[in-house]
This record gives sequence, C-alpha cells and structure tokens, in this order.
Amino acid sequence: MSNATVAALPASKATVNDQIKYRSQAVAKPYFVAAIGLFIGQILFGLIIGLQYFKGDFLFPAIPFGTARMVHTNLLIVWLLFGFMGAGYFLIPEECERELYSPKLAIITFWVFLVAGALTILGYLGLPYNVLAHLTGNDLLPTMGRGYLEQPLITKVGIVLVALSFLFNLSMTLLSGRKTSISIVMMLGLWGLAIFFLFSFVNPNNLVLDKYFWWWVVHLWVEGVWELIMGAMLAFVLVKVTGVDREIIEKWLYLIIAMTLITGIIGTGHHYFWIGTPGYWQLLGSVFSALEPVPFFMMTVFAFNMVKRRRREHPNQAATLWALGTGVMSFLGAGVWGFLGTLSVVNYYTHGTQLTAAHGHMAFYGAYAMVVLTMISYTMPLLRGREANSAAAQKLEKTAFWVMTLAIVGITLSLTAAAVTQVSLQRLSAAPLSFMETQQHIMPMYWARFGFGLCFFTGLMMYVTSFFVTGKRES
Amino acid sequence: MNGQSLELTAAPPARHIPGDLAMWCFILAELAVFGVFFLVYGVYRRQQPALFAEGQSHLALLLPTLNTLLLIAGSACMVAAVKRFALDRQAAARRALLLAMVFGSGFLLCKLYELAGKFMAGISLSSNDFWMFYLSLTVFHFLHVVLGMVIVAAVWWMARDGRYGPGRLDGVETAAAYWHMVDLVWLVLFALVYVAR
Amino acid sequence: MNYPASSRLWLWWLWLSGLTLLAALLAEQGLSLGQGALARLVLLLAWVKGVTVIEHYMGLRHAPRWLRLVVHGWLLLVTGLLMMSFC
Amino acid sequence: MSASFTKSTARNIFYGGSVFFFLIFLGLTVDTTLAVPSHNAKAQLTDAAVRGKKIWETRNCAGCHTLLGEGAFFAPELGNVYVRRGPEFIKGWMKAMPTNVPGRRQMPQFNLNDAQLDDLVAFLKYSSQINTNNWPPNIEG
Repeated sequence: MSNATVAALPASKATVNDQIKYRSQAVAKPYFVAAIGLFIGQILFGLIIGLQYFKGDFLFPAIPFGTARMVHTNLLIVWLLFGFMGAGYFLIPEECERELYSPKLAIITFWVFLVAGALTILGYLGLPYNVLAHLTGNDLLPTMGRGYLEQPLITKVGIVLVALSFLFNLSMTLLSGRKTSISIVMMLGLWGLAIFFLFSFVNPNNLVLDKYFWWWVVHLWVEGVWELIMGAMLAFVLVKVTGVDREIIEKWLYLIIAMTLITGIIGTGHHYFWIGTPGYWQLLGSVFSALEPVPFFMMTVFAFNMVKRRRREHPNQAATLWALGTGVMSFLGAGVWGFLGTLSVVNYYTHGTQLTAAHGHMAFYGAYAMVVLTMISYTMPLLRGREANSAAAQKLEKTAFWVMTLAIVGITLSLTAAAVTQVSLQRLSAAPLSFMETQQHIMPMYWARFGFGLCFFTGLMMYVTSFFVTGKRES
Repeated sequence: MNGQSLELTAAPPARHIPGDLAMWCFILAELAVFGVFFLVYGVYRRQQPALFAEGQSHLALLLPTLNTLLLIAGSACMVAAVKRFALDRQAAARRALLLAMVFGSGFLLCKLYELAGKFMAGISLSSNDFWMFYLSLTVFHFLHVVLGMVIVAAVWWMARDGRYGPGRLDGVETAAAYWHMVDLVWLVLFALVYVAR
Repeated sequence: MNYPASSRLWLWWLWLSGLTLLAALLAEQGLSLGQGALARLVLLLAWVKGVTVIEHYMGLRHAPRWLRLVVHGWLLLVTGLLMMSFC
Repeated sequence: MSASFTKSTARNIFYGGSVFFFLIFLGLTVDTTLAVPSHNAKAQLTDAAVRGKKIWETRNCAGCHTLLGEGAFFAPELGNVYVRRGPEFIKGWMKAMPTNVPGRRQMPQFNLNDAQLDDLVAFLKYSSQINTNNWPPNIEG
C-alpha cells in the first residue's frame, strides 16, 4: 500500500518534508488552500449583501440579494467542509500512526468536490434559480430552495458521494491503526455530519414537517455533530502545542462533548416554538437550550487551562492564539448570543429578526471558522516543511487574528443594535411599524456593519498575506 | 466497629468526592435541567392555579407514595452496597445491588400503570399546561430511573470478578451517586406535582 | 446486616419513609390547613428529606465544600422558590 | 481534595448520555409528527398549495424573506402576508416587480403566469393557517 500510494503524491513533498510524520498527510494541503480561497469568496459576497442592506439596488438585477446571500452561506458551508476534510486527512493518519488508506482517492475526492462546488456556484450566479432547479432534476425530488440546502439535487448527491469516499478513506485508516479518543470523536462527528445531511433529501409537502426535519440537518449539524469535530480538532492542536498529557485532554474532550449533546439534542426544540409544532416545545426547548452555553463555557476554561499547564513552549504561537480565540469566541457567539434569544418568552419577540443574524455571524466565526483556522495555523507550516512560521509571518497572522475577531465583534454588536431597534419598533411598539419602515430606522446600524465587514476583509487579506511573508525562522 | 467501617463513619482525613468527577458534572447538569423544569412549573402554576389544582385532583396519592418509598429503599440499598464492598463482603454487596434493582423495577411498574391510565384517558402532552408538565416531568424522570437501573445493572454485572473492594469503590460510588440524584429529584417532584395543592 | 454502620443507614431509611408517609397523610386530610399552607409544608418536608439524602446517602458530608454548596444550594433554591410561589 | 476523574467514565457518560437524549428526542419526534395534523387542523394543504410550495422553493423566496420567521431577514415576513395584504395585493405586487426606485431594495420579476400566481397565493394562505402558537406578535410580522 504505502509505496504505491505515496508515489501518487507530488515528489517534492514526499522527499523533503521531515516535519510531517506521514507523507500522506500532505493531501491536507490542497484542502486548506481551497478552504481559504472559498473563505475569501464568502466574504466578498458578504460585502455585497451587506451593501445591499442599505443600497438596495446595488448590482440589481445582475446579482439579486437572494442569490448573493445563497452564495455567501453556501460558500461558508463548503469552505468549512473543506477545512474539516483537510483536518481529517491530517489528523487521522497522525493519530492512527499510519499512512492514509488511499492518498490518491483523497486527491480525486478533492478535485471532484472543488469542481462540483464551483459549478454549483456558477449555476447560482449564471442561471435563474428555477431554471437551475429544472435542469438539475429538482422535479424528480424537490429539495432546493430551503436555507443552506439550496444546492441542486445532483450537487447534494455529489456531496453524499464525496463524503462517503472521504469517510471510507479515513475509516479504513482508523480501523487498521491506533485508536485514540481524539480520532474516534473526530470520526463520530464526521459520520454524524454525513448521516444528518441525508435529511436534506427529506422535504415533506407539509410545511411544518418540512421545517421540523430541516433542522435535523441545520441544528443537529451546528449544535450537535459539528461540535464533536470542533472539539476533536481543538483537542488535537492543544495536545500538540501544549504538550499536556493526552489522557487529561481526552477526558475533558469527552466530558465537553457529552454536555454538548445532552443539552443540544433536545435543545433543537428552541427552533420548534412557532413553526406549527405543539406548544410543549416552548417548555422543552427553553429548558434544554438554556443549558447549551455550559459546554461552550467548559470549552473556554478547558483551552485556557491546558495552555496554562503547558509543558513546552511551542514555536507556533499563532496556533495557540487561534485555539484560545476559538474557546472565547465560540462561548460568546454560540453560548452568550445564542442564549440571548433562546428562551421562548424572549424568542417570541426576537424570532426572525437581526438578532438571529448577529448570533449566526459570531457563532459561525467563533466556533467553526476559527477552529478550522486554528487547524490551518498549526498544520500549514508543517505541511510547508517547517515547525512554525517566521516571527514576522506569525506577527502578521496574529494581527490578522485580532482584526478579524474584533471586526466580527463589531458586526455582531451592530446587528444586535439593529435587532433591538427592530424588535422595539416592529414587535413591541403599541403602533407597530411595517417591516420596511422599520428597516429605514436601522440604516445606520447597517452602515456600521458594512464598515466592520470591510475591516474583516482587511484582516482576511492580512491573514492571506501572512502565508507569503518570509523572514528569519524562529529558532 | 472494626477499622474499615470506622473509616466510613468517622470523618476521613481528606475531603472526598464520592464517585467520579465526570459523573458529578453529569449529575449537576441533570439537576440544573430538573431545577429549571420545577421553577418553570412554579411560574405556570402560579399563573393558572385553578387549572393545576383541577389536574392534580385527578392524581391518586397511593401509587406515588408507594413509589417514593420504593425509591428511598432503593437508595438505602445502594448505600448498603457501597458499605459492603468497602468491607469486601462481595456476595452481600451484590445482593444489595440486586435488591436496589428490584425496588427500581417496582417503581417502574407502578409508574407504568399510572401513566397507562393517563394515556387511556386520552391525556397527552398537548392536553393542557398541567398535563404537559405532569407528563414531561414524570416521563423524563421515569427514563432516568431506567438509566439508573442500567448503570446499577452494569455495576452488578462487572462486580462478578471482585473488581470493587476496599479502596476500589469509584465505580460503585459513581453508580450510587447517580441513583441518589434520581431519588433526590423524585422527592421534589413528588411533593410538587402530586402533593402540593 | 450485622455490622454497626448499617443500623444507622436503616434508621435514615425509616426517617425518610416516615416523612413520606407523613406528607401523604397530611395531603389526605389537609383540607383544614390554610391556602397554600399544605403545599409549603410538603415542600418543607421535601427539603428535609433532600438534605438527608444529600448528606447521608450521597455522602456529601465528606465532600469538598464547593460540591456540598452547589447541591444543597440547588435544593434550597428550588424548594425555597417553589414554597414562595405558593404564598 | 481527592477525586477520581477517569477517561472511561467520561466516555461512558458521553455515549450513554447521547444515546439517552437522542432516544428521548426520537420519542418526542414521533409525538410531534402525530400531533401536527390536529394541532394544525385549520391549515388546508390543497394541491394548489403544494404546487405553490414548489414555486416558493424554486424562486428562492427564502433567500430574502422569512416564512414563519425562518429564512433571510432582508424582506418582510410572509407567513401572515395573506392576512396582512390579501390575495389580490400579493398577485399585483408580484407582477409590478421590480419597482426600480433608486436605492430601494429590489425584488426580481419572476414572470409567473396567473395559474402559478394562484398556486403561490394558495401556499401563502396555507402558511397563514398554520397554528404558530400566536406568533408573530402582531400583523406586521
């Protein structure tokens, strides 16, 4: 196996890089590069829709808001998936202490996924959505047109096939290698991701049930199995950069993800308050989701504790900063901002307002974007043949961290202010204003959000630049 | 009193958490869930006292009282089991675990009978606020008793090879702590839902 | 059950069972009590029983202070607030 | 302070707790699925409404609007638009798009024929009949 498959890798990487333990880990690199590329695309479309919020006819009719938003959210999902897959291809061989089952398959999977993803985005931008739906077989099995699941049927099938190839590759690696808790949790998360994605094919005519099972993908992803992936990635990096005993990190990992699922599974109920489901969900959803911040808080405490108890000074300080940032920002975004609107008595007024957008931005960035960036920050120097980047590159990367993170805080606060205005004028007021009238009162907040969006883009450009900064290596 | 039981009754030199810390995290999470549940019940009951009183009037006291006695007896058996393992009285300890499961099964049977009656009467989670609380609290607690029994059964099964003994009590203490939590929650649930009118 | 420590265990068992029966009896003839008084009394009994379970069954007598505080605090908070809700 | 904290216990709690709560969630899902028809007894899911739902989906309406509070937050809530505006207004509005008012948010022209517009209206009527436990707080959504 090993010689034949390793030969499939670019020769230069297979011969010169002594920083990675298993040559096949190098397949992670194109995944991470693609992830960052798509991330840039996501932010560009984010800027377009951020601008359309106050300059409504910007780029109309070439790129209507709905199309640009779909590209924004779909690119987010796809680049995170690329990040998870790259992380899987790097982490699993290292944890299992053996080469990847088939590096060749991993490279094929990469190109299939990238081309399919690009074609889908081009389809969104180049064709009217209903034409795209018609051409791609939506009439056979209607699955399109629901938030985050806008992909054409053939793309969805493609995602399933890519996921299966990926999971097959990693599972075969795991089965014949060392089984650590980190790799098992990672695999559970990835399998869960694939399994719950199957509910994207479930689209009952009954709108209530449609929405009910739509959350089986969306909620059980981001507040369920993705957190296993996130926990495993964070634990992996912490083991590496702190040198703390694996046993300690792994038992905390189990405890944290236990709390995540104990609160998060029935916590799905906080989406079932007003969509035509029975009233008891208001009780169950509120009770369980009130406790959902607990695992995120534990994650923060865990990350800081492990770094405090570190037994080595890893030269890659940027990766440590990203890891700590993930702990804090996921708690703020998913824990605190999630809690703000989660109780049914509050949610009655905040449901479907900009508060959801505020929470969504900080939670997706704080939990998932940051954990992928943590992983990239730790692994990319290794994949490029050095233990850590030069001091100058790390300095720029850390600056990018702060610019992006503070920009997201700014976006979140702007949108929260927008939500407060929206709720008071449109929902609580004795003489409620219409939606569009209310929006006129929120314009300054949308301007501010766009400004912070530009800051975020600047930070992202600094981040990308840091990959090209050379300079003296840290000794 | 021999030396080993002295260790159990006199204050030990170091503060000791009975059972595994991970289990205590779980227990605290469960207590938080039940605590929030109880308090929300309190708020709802205060808003519609007549509805809750009417609902409660359909609850007989005999079975739940018997159930409370059964759970308390089960808890006592768990304490006895821990003590017996501490004294290395393996057979007696496993008997106590078995007895705890017998009491637990009794609880489950009585509860099933009670719930079956309610379902036959056409009561569901959507009937009204009282029945929503009654069913979600009692069924949720019922499932905790089932889980507690699974844990005790696992300990009973693993105790065959004598792995629990003096100084090796973590597994039993962990199971016992969970059982006592289920008991503790029931004491409040019993008072609140069945008796307090 | 021929060792000394166990007799105390069964005494606690008797105590808890007795309080349970007392609560049930009070409820059966509680009509003479005032508005909400029975409820508060029963919740008080639940608190007493809970304290017993925490201290003697869970064995938190010997546990670190933080854990005792949290569990006793939980019980006091829940039963206390519920008693107030019946005022 | 002495306390044991073992990986195996943490792992068992993870597996046991996840399975336990997922089973409860499955049970609740069965109850909900069974209760949805009677909870929404007033909602008429006609053939026209089903066709309208496909139009709703294939025009990516949720890319700008919310429906029962879910979707995008760029344009008004449409779960109760049937009640707020009525069928004729909805059809006229769809035909009049885009407004081309400079600086205003623009809605595309979807070129739906009269039958499709009727189906879409039927779907929005159905949506407005869903028992949302009294959400939204007022007619403005």
